[in-house]
Amino acid sequence: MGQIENQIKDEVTILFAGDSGDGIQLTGGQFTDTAALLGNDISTFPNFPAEIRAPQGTVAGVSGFQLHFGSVELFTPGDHADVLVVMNAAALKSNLDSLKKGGIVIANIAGFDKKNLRLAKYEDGVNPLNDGTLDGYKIHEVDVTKITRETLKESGLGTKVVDRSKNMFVLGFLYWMYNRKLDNTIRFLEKKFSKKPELIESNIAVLKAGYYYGDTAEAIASRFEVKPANIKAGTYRNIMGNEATAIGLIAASQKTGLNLFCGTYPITPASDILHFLSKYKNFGVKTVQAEDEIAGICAAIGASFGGALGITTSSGPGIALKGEAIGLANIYEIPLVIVNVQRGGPSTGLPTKTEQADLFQALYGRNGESPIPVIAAQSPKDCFSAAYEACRIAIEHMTPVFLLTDGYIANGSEPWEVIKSEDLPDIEVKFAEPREEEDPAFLPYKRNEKFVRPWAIPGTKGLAHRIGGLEKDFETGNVSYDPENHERMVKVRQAKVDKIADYIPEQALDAGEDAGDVLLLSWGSTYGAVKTATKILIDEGKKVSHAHVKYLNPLPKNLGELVKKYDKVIMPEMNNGQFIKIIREKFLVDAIGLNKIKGLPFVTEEIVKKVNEVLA
Amino acid sequence: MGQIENQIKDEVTILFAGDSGDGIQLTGGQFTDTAALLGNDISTFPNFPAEIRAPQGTVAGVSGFQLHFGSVELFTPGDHADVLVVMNAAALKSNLDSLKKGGIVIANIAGFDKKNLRLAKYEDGVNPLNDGTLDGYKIHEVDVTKITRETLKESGLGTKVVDRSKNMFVLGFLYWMYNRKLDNTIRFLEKKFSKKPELIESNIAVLKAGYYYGDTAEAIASRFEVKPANIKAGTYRNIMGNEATAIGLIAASQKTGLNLFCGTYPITPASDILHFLSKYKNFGVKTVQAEDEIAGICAAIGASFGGALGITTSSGPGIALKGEAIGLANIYEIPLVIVNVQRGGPSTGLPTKTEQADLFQALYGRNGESPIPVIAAQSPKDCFSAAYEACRIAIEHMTPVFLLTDGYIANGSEPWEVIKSEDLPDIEVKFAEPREEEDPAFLPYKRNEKFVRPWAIPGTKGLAHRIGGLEKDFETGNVSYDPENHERMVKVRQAKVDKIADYIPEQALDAGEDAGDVLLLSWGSTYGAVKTATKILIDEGKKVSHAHVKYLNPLPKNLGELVKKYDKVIMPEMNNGQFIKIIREKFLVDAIGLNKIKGLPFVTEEIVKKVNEVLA
Amino acid sequence: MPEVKEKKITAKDYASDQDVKWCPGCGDYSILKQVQSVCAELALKKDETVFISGIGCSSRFPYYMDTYGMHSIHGRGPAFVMGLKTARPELNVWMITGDGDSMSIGGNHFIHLLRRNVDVNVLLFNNQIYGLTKGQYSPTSEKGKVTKSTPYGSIDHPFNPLSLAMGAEATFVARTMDRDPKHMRPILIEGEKHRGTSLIEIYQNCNIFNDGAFFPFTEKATKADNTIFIEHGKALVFGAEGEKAIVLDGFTPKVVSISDIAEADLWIHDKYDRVKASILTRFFDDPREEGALPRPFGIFYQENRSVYEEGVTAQVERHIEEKGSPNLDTLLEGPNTWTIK
Amino acid sequence: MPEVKEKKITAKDYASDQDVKWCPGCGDYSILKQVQSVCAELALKKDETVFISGIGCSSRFPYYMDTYGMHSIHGRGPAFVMGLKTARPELNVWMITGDGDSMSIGGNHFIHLLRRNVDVNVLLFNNQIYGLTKGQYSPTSEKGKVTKSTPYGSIDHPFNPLSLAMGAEATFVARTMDRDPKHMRPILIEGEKHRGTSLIEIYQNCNIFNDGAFFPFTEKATKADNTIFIEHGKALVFGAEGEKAIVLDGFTPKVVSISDIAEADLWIHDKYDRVKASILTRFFDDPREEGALPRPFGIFYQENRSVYEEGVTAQVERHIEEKGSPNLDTLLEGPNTWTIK
Ligand SMILES: Cc1ncc(C[n+]2csc(CCOP(=O)(O)OP(=O)(O)O)c2C)c(N)n1
Ligand SMILES: Cc1ncc(C[n+]2csc(CCOP(=O)(O)OP(=O)(O)O)c2C)c(N)n1
Ligand code: SF4
Ligand code: SF4
Ligand SMILES: [Mg+2]
Ligand SMILES: [Mg+2]
Repeated sequence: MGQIENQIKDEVTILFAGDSGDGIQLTGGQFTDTAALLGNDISTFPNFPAEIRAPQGTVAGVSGFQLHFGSVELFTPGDHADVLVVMNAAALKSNLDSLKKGGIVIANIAGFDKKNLRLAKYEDGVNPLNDGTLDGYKIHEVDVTKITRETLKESGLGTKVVDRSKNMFVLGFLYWMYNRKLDNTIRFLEKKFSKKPELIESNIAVLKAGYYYGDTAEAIASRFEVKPANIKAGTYRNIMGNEATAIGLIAASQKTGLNLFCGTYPITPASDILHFLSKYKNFGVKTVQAEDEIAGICAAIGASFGGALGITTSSGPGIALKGEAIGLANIYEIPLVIVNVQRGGPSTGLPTKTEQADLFQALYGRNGESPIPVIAAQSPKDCFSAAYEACRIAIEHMTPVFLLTDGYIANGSEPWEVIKSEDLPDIEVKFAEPREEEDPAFLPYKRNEKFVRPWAIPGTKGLAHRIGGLEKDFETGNVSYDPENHERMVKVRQAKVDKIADYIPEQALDAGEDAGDVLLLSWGSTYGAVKTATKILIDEGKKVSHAHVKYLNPLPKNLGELVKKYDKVIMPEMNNGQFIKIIREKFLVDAIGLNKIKGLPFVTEEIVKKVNEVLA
Repeated sequence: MGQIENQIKDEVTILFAGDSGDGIQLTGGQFTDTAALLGNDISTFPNFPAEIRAPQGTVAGVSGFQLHFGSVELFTPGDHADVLVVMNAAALKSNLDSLKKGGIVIANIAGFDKKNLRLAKYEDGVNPLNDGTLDGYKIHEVDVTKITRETLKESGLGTKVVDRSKNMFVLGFLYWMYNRKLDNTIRFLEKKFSKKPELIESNIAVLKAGYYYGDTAEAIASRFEVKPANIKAGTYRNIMGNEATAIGLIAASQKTGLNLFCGTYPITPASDILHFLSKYKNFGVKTVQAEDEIAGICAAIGASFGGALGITTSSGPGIALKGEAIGLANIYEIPLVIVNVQRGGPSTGLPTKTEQADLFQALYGRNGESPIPVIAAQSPKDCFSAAYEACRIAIEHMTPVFLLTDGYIANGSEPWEVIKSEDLPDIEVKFAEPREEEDPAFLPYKRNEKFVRPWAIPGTKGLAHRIGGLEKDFETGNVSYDPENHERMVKVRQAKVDKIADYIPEQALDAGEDAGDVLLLSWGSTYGAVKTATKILIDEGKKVSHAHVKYLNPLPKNLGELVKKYDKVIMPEMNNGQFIKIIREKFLVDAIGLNKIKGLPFVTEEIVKKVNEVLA
Repeated sequence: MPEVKEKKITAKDYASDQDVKWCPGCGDYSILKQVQSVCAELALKKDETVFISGIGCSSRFPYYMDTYGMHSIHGRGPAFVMGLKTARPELNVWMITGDGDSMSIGGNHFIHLLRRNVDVNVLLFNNQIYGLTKGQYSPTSEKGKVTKSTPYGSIDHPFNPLSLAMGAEATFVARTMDRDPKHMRPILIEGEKHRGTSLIEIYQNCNIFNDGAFFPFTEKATKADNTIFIEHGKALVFGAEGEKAIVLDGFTPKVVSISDIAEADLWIHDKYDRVKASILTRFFDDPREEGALPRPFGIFYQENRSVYEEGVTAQVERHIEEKGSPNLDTLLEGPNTWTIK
Repeated sequence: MPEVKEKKITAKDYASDQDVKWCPGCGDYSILKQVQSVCAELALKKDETVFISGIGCSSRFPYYMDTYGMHSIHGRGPAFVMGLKTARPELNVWMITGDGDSMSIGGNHFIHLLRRNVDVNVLLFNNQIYGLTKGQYSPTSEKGKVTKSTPYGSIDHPFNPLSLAMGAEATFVARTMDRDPKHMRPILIEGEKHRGTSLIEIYQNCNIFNDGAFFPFTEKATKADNTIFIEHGKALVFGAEGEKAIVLDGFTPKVVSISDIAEADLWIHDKYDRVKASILTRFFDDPREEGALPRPFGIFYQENRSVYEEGVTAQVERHIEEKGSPNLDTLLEGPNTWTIK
């Protein structure tokens, strides 16, 4: 057979799919790390089933990991896969849609036996590998299970253990396909199994078997090379969104010298923030897994009252429970960061899927006039700066702050240029000073030029004072039922939040001219897809610009001016239209929504298509 | 002295004020009933202190009852009082602002002794009765306490008991002033004290003493007469808002034959709905005072699942706790009425004061896309029809429905023409029919032309099915993680709510031409003040119209068209601007807000003033 | 005339058409099977039976029963039960909950359900872990437990669910385990028969995140020495050969060799005795510790107390008797009217 | 050199400048007075003391103390306490709650506080009614109670707060009453000394909505026969002349005449004995009933168990010892980096 061709590619998307038990996430993670270390730009998107271990072999049990890597800058995990790796029939069934026309399928044929076909609910006698389903794709079948077992037949390990390493075969094979070295993964295996040397050996053996299989099997005509990306010089690491959020919070606490206190309750997809934070006790981080979300936030408020940096994390249904306490934090005027890793709703909804439908809940989900700043992260690494910035605003403006991320970026990962602690922006913390008896009375609600009241913590001499949820006097903070005072307080709480606009950057364009036919106005995790789409449209010569809003409340001061310079404003959101309502209301522009509510992120082409429709 | 004049008045506002323990609410209530029985139109506004019994004599402890009665139609309890009755110095201090220039003050001088002046925080030696404070008013001083004691000195009753009847003196005196008969109150006393005949006697004696005092004391120059109002012939009763809500709910349950189940938790100012409902057990009404608001709503959902009419009632902070469960009811698609008697916020806020700041909470206060119909009541009696209509929509459209009232109309009262049960609109209830084994499978989420799914209650043969908070398949209702299905479900839940617009009346004008300079667009309890203001403005020749929106979600289909016909749209709200955001966003009109956030209802002149400013 | 025999109902008839999606090997399967089989044994009417749950792996249970069902929100199951039973007292209601669902977020509803004594069978699947959210510790996890959220070990002193239930006025308190279906069945049946809230704690193995938490009690090698099966009217004896017994030394329970004591001195289990039942719920030692008391399984306590929803219904009925049938027109009219002509 | 004597701190020093706004005659006044006076007696530092409450009449308490304070939201006091104490273990924290606040909406936080054993003094003002919302029944109201929300009498079986606390792993359980300041003071002091959650239930008269609920225990004519004051190491005797005693007949407590029994047979109160303390919490009869057991007042139970926030702090400290001081740059860098040139 012919020689193996070596094709150079700018970017490649691989989608690994298999049973929850197949080690798909680990495989994807390893390939990601290796690609990153080689200097590719990367973007990943894991996709979990809702069940812990849904019955093996079924569509419900399929776990996926999509990885986009390239020698060019990337902002999404890829619209469609170039290569789809499937460990069983169910994985093929549920992921074939995501494969590019003409793409490569690598199928573990052991996963297409009668039993697996039945579990995947193919009709009797039908096998997608040979019934024409895959016409137009390049199929490569391997009996991964068999080869793995053969590789390890001398190892003395049980079948169960042996079978568990079959993901290494796939990984080795893909390393071969994409001209990668094995050392990073070998190092990883050595560390992971340091206490079980027999597993180091066996896994490396299978990894190599996969690699050599590429060399010897003659079925694959091409290998591919993806050169290092031409990205800014510097030191990089790979980071997941939830991890970035956790690190951002810790960084803010370290930078300010405040102890971090996180009061929370587990919920998908936010739990990992707790898991990360709870590891860093030596940073003075205290995490409390409370009895419920209400206790979590109330504990965080209690800690903030005591002078800690109070944090609470959750997802939609848990945030719903916090509404009353958020109102209290609002009237207490105390620092607090509320992280909502959004997921599909309403109600329990789609716990493992992504969505942006909790913006209104953040803005309005409690009784009375209770304005709260809202910041949204735009990508896995941006979770760091968004979290850090949320802390800054909470502390400097004495207010609860909402940080919105979502399942997509929380579990996704991308390279992140390592930042030095000294390069982090300053955050000003000032506790109220002790007071002697002869000093004038302490006024806990007297405001500074930012309309911010003092943070007076227990243990400070002479500042004993009481705060509560009843309306309070404008300066003393004592309970006040006075009608004029109430209106004044409602207005000043609003003014305090509005004033933050003076302390955040003006809205910049991400791409395009500062006037034109279409402005794509996005927020949150749609960033990558919209950015990529804008690039395509501009390259096509369209007069399209892109602005991405990070500060959802208060809005950047120049935003109204900015949006009015375009003929049309298109607002992609993974919800039924929320931020668009704010823009329409505030600026009276007839913005057009582009809404996707499928528990999945936008793909670039959906955005390109919409813009072209509007332009037509 | 000269003869006592008898003036005819179209309308009069009396404000009774005194200590919480002074029987102010009872006095006001009696005068109201008597005026109503005579055929006056009336409107009342009680105003309680936040404490149960704040220290006697202090401003914090003042309780007020404002009563507006007239021979013309009335829609508010009056902007300013013609007569202010004060039982002590604190009552004068905190209510003088509400008295018309030149109005009458009736003061119990026993309440202006040194102790009371001090408690009311007047400076030493200052007495507002004689320091010029009341210049320009007509003052009438009576030593109510002394006369009461003298009247009853032979009664053998203790001083405490005697003093408690001093409100009857005031009532008697006002009956005299306004030419009223005593019989209604005498009948009331006979009933109230049927088990303590000595109290019947003593109270009647003091009541009469007050009346005769008017006859004999020569200080008051005029008596007044307010003729019966020229209102529609019919049988009337007096009704408070919370009572009207309760009766509306019971009426809907009786009319449909569904049992009423109310799961709730006490909170001011909503508790009275529970108190009323719990009395009507013979109507099959079951009330559960649950352990908290969450349990209250969940119990109501459970009852609805069982085929009852599930209701939950609360106020702002309690509603905040219900967000997660409301989301569940939304995805369950099950009838449920959520009553929010709004009060001053945020947080605990001003529990006994009124506000309209929970509209956004009703619309958006939960995670995910979770649209819910919202109806607002406009006056005490309108609470009946709004509650009834909320039940109709909940049942016919299988959805949770928000009913918004507020502290102002919940505690206020007005006459209400008695409606016959047969005249109540029909409400269609259809439980899904039993199914035999051979019948096609039951599809719990299959929708009718209104996009409404069947209500299949336990105990029905062959309809066993499961519902849950996870996203469900479009027809079977089984758990579905399918991306397309999710989007379809989000859209159809929205479409179902939007569709309700086909089953509600189009928006009508309350007054004015169907185009013009200004449209006053109001909702909820501002109705009376806006209506009265509009009348004044139209009488002045201004091109002003008034539309009052009862259905806040979905909006009446013609509303957009309607608002666009006016040069300016002014939207009065007792919040910092909420409904206005909806109108601006939906119709892109530059509506102007008129906002009052003082825990108090609008007075007419505030609205007139604003319109004149805008017109200027 | 020959009797027409109805087709005998079987456990399978209670299985819904949905695929069961717990992890292979999960203890939940065994409980599902026993419940279905008990339903068949008691021939419960599918159309009049409702399973209600909160959120958690265990709380997926209702989807697998071919009865009416509500999978609700986390921790609030008892409130849905209370509402449904109050509205429809004639229904047969079961509640499924986990240790996180009932002891953590739902603790308050749980204790209020018990004090109200709503007539429902509560199956508390205790796996001492949060399964569905992938392995955080729960309020029943032992102190020091290393989990995803407690990488250096948990600090909280755990609840003893049955002891808490006793303090919360429970009227039926029992414990069984996933791996002993023969023991589970009669407990389920007694629970179903009890009028009021029947609390049945079921030790359930989560083989993914907390495998073996109960092995000392469930596995052959250790079971006999670490467990004691209590039955009303029977002595507290245990051990492979029934060779050990529990006696009270004052108020302190002690393990003795059965040969060392007179029959009259044996502790005879009396499920109606609150104090003794309370002591039994306090048999809660770590089985790995020296001198640990065996863990009891069976019905600890039972009390006959009025049922909440019956009280509500009785009040409605009494009120109708006293006040007569409702007349909507009278209500609409109110106590005081006047007429304008 | 003469010692400079500091001005002696008095109860008044702990009073804030706010007017106290409870109803005249409310039992809350007496409790406020005792707390202020105990603060003075123990010379608690105002600047290091925090009073935290939920919502209710009783929960207005912090406004009246010249210390730091949080009036929070209904039922959630324990969570604020847990957060504050975990962040700042050195502070002296008191929690004020009502029977609605702690037993109804806040029941879950309450029991979790107890099991975690956060070091806080919890004063539970039990007036068996919702005061602030003007008179609905509470979870401690007796069955059949007629209130605004139960015009035909309540149906729910009430909680026994101390029994619930025992079931929830409380480490300090006591009861006192508003009308016996002499009894209240030492209990408050003992509670303050206890390390862990000190639960002190205080019977408090709401003279507006539930006047006299505790008169059988608090008023002279009936007090002696209806109450028993328990003290560690002392016999359970009561009655105007100390003429009656409690003994246990098996597990059943009985009232006997002191002259009828030998001293050795007296029940000596042992606050460290969980079983006996549990039995004592079950002395919960309606005093108007024939043969009612007297209601105990005093410290029922005390246990020395590790304190939650200390565990958290210890873990942090141990971790710093093991891993060294935090280095933010290392954290930012993560385990794996690569460099692009
Ligand atoms: C309001 C809310 N908070 C948190 C969650 C996330 N959550 C789902 S199940 C669960 C705990 C499950 O533990 P358990 O009740 O013991 O059930 P198991 O899975 O172990 O059977 C949590 C925290 C949720 N679904 N809703
Ligand atoms: C979330 C919420 N629900 C309800 C209320 C209304 N509320 C205030 S205090 C209270 C109960 C008070 O009873 P208790 O705790 O016994 O205190 P007390 O007034 O008797 O001292 C209630 C229901 C509230 N403020 N917040
Ligand atoms: S995670 Fe544990 S409890 Fe949940 S299904 Fe799997 S084994 Fe069962
Ligand atoms: S209502 Fe009762 S508890 Fe509240 S302040 Fe008045 S007397 Fe005290
Ligand atoms: Mg569990
Ligand atoms: Mg109370």
